[in-house]
Amino acid sequence: MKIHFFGIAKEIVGSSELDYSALEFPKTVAGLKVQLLEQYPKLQELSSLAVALNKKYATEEMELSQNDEIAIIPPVSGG
Amino acid sequence: MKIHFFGIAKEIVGSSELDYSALEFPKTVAGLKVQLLEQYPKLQELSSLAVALNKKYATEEMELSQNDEIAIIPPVSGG
Amino acid sequence: MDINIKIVDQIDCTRVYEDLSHPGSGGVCVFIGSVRNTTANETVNELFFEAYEAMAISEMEVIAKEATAQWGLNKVIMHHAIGTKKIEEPVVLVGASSAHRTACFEACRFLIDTLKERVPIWKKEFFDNKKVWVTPHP
Amino acid sequence: MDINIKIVDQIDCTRVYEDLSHPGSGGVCVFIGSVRNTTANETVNELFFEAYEAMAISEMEVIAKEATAQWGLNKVIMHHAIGTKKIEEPVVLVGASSAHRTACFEACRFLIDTLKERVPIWKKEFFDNKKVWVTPHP
Repeated sequence: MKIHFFGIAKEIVGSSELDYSALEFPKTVAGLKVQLLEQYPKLQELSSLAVALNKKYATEEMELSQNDEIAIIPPVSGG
Repeated sequence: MKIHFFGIAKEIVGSSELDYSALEFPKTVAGLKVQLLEQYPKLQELSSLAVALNKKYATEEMELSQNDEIAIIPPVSGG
Repeated sequence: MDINIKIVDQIDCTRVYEDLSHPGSGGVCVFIGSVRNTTANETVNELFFEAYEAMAISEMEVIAKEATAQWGLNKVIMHHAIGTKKIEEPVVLVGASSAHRTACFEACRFLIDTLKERVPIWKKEFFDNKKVWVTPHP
Repeated sequence: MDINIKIVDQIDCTRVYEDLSHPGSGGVCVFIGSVRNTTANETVNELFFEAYEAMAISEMEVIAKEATAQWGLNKVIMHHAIGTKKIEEPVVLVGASSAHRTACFEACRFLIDTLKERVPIWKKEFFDNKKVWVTPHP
């Protein structure tokens, strides 16, 4: 299971992609965020950290499944 | 002494330019407007009638002189 | 201050960014007014624009300077077309270039609103069976 | 409804009127965001933009549809550039085309404001002796 990282989140994590085994993978968006913030404390310094599920902003309680496209969205700064 | 007319004022007056002899020429902007509204009553139907003196909007009390560039400005509708 | 004002036979929209871009600007806002196919539910065939050209240019200069002072603009553009204009043709192009976007949006709106109020240009509308000078009534 | 959305290497500002003109439109409002030479009084050398492209496009579509519904637009355009951008280069182009001018101004402002809030695109600023991802702090 892969997670995509962008912008400063990619820099903090040190990669544009992380691979999780099915076992260690969290069940919900909230769970994923907790896990990432523990593993990469620097992510806590960001003013926001959103998760995208299949190219849409996800809410905390949404469940993750094997085939989802998952991405970590640090504060956007386009335009 | 010449007065320039534009848009619907030109249509009402029937010409883009009128020539006044120095004698019959009014002394102020207000005087000119009175004279024109009498001579061309259809001008009274316009929602506004401004006078330009040397390419600037003139106030009623301004005085007219021989060498002024005078124009009649019906309601503008550019843009 | 960099002010670009013109009365033209045809509006050229392709150069608008070239004309407004500036190293100190983070935003450019542009308004283009064009000939719409209807007015008050009647089909319009074309428009005709007439200007008191020298005064129109000097009035546009006054408006551009006012906007530059009020919003601290880097560049301003105001072009108006005269003559016959068909449906979908551009007739007026105004734009402002500024450090931040709020300034250029507000300035651009001011440019077109004030142009419509003050600049001596007149529009005649051509319908199927009549033609009328547009004269806003109170 | 006519929506034109793109992530591009280079913004082309020359076609903007072609892309937005419409027989039912009396006004077109366009905003172009560009690279400014300073930010918070520091000299900027260049910017780098990265996008989560598929999601950026789908978010822009949502925003464009929202604007179309709210302001009754005839056409909408949203283009964003990615990669390295030098001072004065355009990085984003949004525009709206509508019957009357108030609608296109309000819609255009909404397009850029909402793009900046929601669309997954990130900007890195390059200064003389550092480079930083722009991350707005609360």
